[in-house]
Amino acid sequence: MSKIKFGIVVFPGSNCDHDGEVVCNALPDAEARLIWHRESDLQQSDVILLPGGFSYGDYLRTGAIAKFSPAMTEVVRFAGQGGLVLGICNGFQILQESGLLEGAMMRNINRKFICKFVSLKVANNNTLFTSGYGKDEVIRIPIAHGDGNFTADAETLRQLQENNQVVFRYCDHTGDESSEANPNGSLYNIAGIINRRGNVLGLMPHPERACDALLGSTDGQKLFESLVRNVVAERL
Amino acid sequence: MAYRAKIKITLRPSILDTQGKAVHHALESLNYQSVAGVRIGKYIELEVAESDESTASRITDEACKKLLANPVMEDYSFELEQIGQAN
Amino acid sequence: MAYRAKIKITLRPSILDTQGKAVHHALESLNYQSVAGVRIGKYIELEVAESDESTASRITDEACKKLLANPVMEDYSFELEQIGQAN
Amino acid sequence: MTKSKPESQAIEPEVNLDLAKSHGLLEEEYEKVLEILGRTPTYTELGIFSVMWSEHCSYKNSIALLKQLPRSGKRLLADAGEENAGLVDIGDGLAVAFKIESHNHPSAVEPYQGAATGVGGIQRDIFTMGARPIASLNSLRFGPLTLPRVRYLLQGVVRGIGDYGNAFGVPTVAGEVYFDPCYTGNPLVNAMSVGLVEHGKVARAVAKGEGNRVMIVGSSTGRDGIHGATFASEEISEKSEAKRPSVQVGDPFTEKLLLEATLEAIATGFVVGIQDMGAAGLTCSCSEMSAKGIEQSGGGEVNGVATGSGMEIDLDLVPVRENGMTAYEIMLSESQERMLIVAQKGREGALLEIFKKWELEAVVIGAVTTDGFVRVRHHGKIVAEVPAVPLVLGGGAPVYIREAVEKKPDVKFPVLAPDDEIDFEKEILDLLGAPNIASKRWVYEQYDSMVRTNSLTLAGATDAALIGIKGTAKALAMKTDCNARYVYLNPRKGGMIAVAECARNIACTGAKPLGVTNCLNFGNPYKPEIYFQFREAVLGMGEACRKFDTPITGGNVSFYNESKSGDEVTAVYPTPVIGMIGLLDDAALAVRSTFKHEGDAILLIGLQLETPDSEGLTGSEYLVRRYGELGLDAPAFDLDAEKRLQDLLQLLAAKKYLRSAHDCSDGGLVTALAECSVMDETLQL
Repeated sequence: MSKIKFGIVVFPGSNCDHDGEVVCNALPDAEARLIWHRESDLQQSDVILLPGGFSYGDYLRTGAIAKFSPAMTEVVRFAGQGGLVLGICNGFQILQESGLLEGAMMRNINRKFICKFVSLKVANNNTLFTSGYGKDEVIRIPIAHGDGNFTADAETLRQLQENNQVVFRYCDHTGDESSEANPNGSLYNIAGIINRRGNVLGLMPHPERACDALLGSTDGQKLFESLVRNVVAERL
Repeated sequence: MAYRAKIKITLRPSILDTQGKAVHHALESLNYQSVAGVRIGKYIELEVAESDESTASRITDEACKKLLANPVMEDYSFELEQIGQAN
Repeated sequence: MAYRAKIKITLRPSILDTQGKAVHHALESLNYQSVAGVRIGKYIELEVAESDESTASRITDEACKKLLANPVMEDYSFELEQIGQAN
Repeated sequence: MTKSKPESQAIEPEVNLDLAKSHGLLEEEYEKVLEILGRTPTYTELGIFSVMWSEHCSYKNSIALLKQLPRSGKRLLADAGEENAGLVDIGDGLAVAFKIESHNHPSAVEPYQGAATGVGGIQRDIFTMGARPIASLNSLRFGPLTLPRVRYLLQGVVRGIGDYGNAFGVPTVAGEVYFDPCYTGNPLVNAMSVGLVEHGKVARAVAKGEGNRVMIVGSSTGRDGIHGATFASEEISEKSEAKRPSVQVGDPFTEKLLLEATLEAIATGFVVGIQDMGAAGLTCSCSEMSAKGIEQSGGGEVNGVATGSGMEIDLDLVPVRENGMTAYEIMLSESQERMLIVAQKGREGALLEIFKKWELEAVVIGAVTTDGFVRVRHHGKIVAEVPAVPLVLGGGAPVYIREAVEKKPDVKFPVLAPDDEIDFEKEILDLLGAPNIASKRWVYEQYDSMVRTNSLTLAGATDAALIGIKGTAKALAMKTDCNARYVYLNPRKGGMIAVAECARNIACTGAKPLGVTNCLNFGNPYKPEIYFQFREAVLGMGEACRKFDTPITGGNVSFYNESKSGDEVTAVYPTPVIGMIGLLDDAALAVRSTFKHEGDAILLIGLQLETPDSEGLTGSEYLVRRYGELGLDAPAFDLDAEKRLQDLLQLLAAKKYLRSAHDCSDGGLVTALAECSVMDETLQL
């Protein structure tokens, strides 16, 4: 059984591509390859990962320029055919700018960059990305962003809730989704959402930074493990 | 012949302008009490080397739709001004 | 009576506009070759609850000097527009 | 010497002693220029000499003393000063490049861009050697937080450091922030970077091999950063363009591309030499790389000019961002994110391709020669033809030993209130809330401290930042430190303590201190009492570095840090900031700072010096905060005892006897105990 292939798209200005590659290669039956944004061949990847960073320096708007790269045109087609796409931090912003996910990210409410561990509630563990977690499980994952303030119009928000597309919410260590636990002002403490079809997930926290006890948490590991397990299951 | 497009990109009124609120607060602390509201957006100047105005206008409009403004939360407007040669 | 101040804050011509450079490059890759230059600044709207224009103008000018524009790197300009009641 | 004299460009001012003085050159220095050239310099040549012989590039008032610092050691690959950043061998075929530099004056003018370009500049110093930056640190000093201007500076500097480091993709893992009235008009912004390189892949800053191509890569060149004082162009250029900017603007996005392209280019093996463009831009890299080539060629001499290498460049080929730039402006521009590369003749095409892939400018602008000159053409005419060696530090640049006279600071030790009159609980809480003592989380949470997933400090606070080295069991410990009050009270002892405290923090994690870089922030060296502070601090640092066997691998000197109120000029406290790295052979044995288990014994280890208790308070934060006095001297200190203490710490850590270890410094024992109790990432306060 050949390994599950993660295709990590590298934009000029991405800087968490390396971290994602290390985590994916460490998974028993998975391997990672880097795809330069100018290429339009996704190298038969099973899962596409859009990494964190500052694509195009986040100039104009985070992710605004990256969406025009040849690789992104392919990723949109790949997602349209049901391919699995995971967008982390800047990757999530690029998915929103490309129309693959709803809403947009505004400047954090305190108008400062924030890098710290936060607690997240797994609001929907019934997805290909989160099946390894318990329902409403509270996990510790770090965030590192300046524009993570999720916003969308009322109608979109209503649909996201109704279709159970909200996958991760900021909460405190007891699981309470209080406003104090909301680091950036996101509506309804939204930290990560999935598209209606269930094959494109975006989240602002960095699971790839929580896969090693020496770094402070291993709660991010289950996200990658869920993906591999579900892709293997689908192949059988 | 060339045109300068003066583009204003503003947050849709329904969207909470946290930056604007913070600046408003700062102005109040400098006791400019008569400032009743602040909204902050982007001002972008494009130099478009086109001879006729309609082409320049089309290009500017497309640039705003495709890249410069985020349709989810921003509105845009622009004026065109004739300038000599675009350098 | 109140006024809306429409303020444009732009980088001085001699200061490197890194954002403008990146957006210009992006527009070229969308083959808008006739776009010869891009400069990006801020557009700020102030609602000033003052009855006469000269006071509104003075307040706007002071706000720009003290807070809105960075004198080391930016220039500012503004127009005033009469509006009903400032909300 | 070629027959045709380099022509001045039509509109340039007439070069004479007055113009030389307005460029910061002394009369005897201008005489030396005339002697070196054998004629009056052109305007561009005057500009070149003025920046190369400026304090910043030549270290003319400090190099004589710096030479006395221990600069070699068995673990050092490159001797200090020879390369931009010193290299320390850490085994596994790896070496560490690290350096600290100051950007104080630009940050006082424009805090955001000043700090951002400081971070950008120090990263280039690291990757110009072929090393990939893996961590950033900084050391900041401001006036009291009660002043609005200070809050504006602090906010701008912190945002500048964060935005640049975060976008560039290097974790900012440690630093210090101090507030003291002496820094009110002149903040200190020191930025440090640490990088890793494989032994075989080190790049050198040298121009050699006649005919090899000289290339300028990275951003295009503009008028930014040309210092007002040495720039008299308003009179000469009719255009009424906006006043020349002295603000350099940083572009972390371009710097990230430049990093990846540079490492890729060096890996091809076609890069003969490479140097980043920092202060004095193109002028500095051309002359220093040429002088290095001449020195290595062991070449001869023609008419008193050392030969063996050199450079000929054509400014018409330099990609410029503004039209009508003069030769003077292009040679002195300090536009950011640019490097100078010497490529093997015939191989430049491959290198140009790499930079094109990363969407960066890359243009051949000249070639290496052997006549010992830096020759510059513009609009077809030679505008500068200067022997390289006399321009550079260690070559012909002037060296001065200034007069040093001690001037005891006018300080006193206050009468202490008797214990029974003190409400200890209130005093302790007040001390823990003091800006110099309180947690700086509100600063460092604006920095991405985790990118590259090597930051081991996130699993629990440590006295020095710990960065794991993937593919090995090792971790690097790193810290910046300096208590400027101690140096002000007693420069020699203060210099020693600055190094000792840095080493102690590293030893607390169980790591072994390896090497030191320093950023010496002082007042005006032409004042004898300031030069006394400088000399004594350097001697103290040297003594401590020899004791701890931590050689100095290079660093930076920043003079003229003073603030003017009315006509009264006060210098900042002498602030020799130390940046140190250490090695932990087994990262799993790292010792953290905070208490772990109830019931564990708490030990206070160190030499109990027989000074009366109250003297232990001298120079302390408590004395300054509670009584507004500094005391009479730096605290008692014994270098031997300090070395034994640190060796003990490393031994205990290796034997796993330590649950935690924390340095007792600012705020004394009570602060250390409080920190050990609360300072832990997992405690969501």
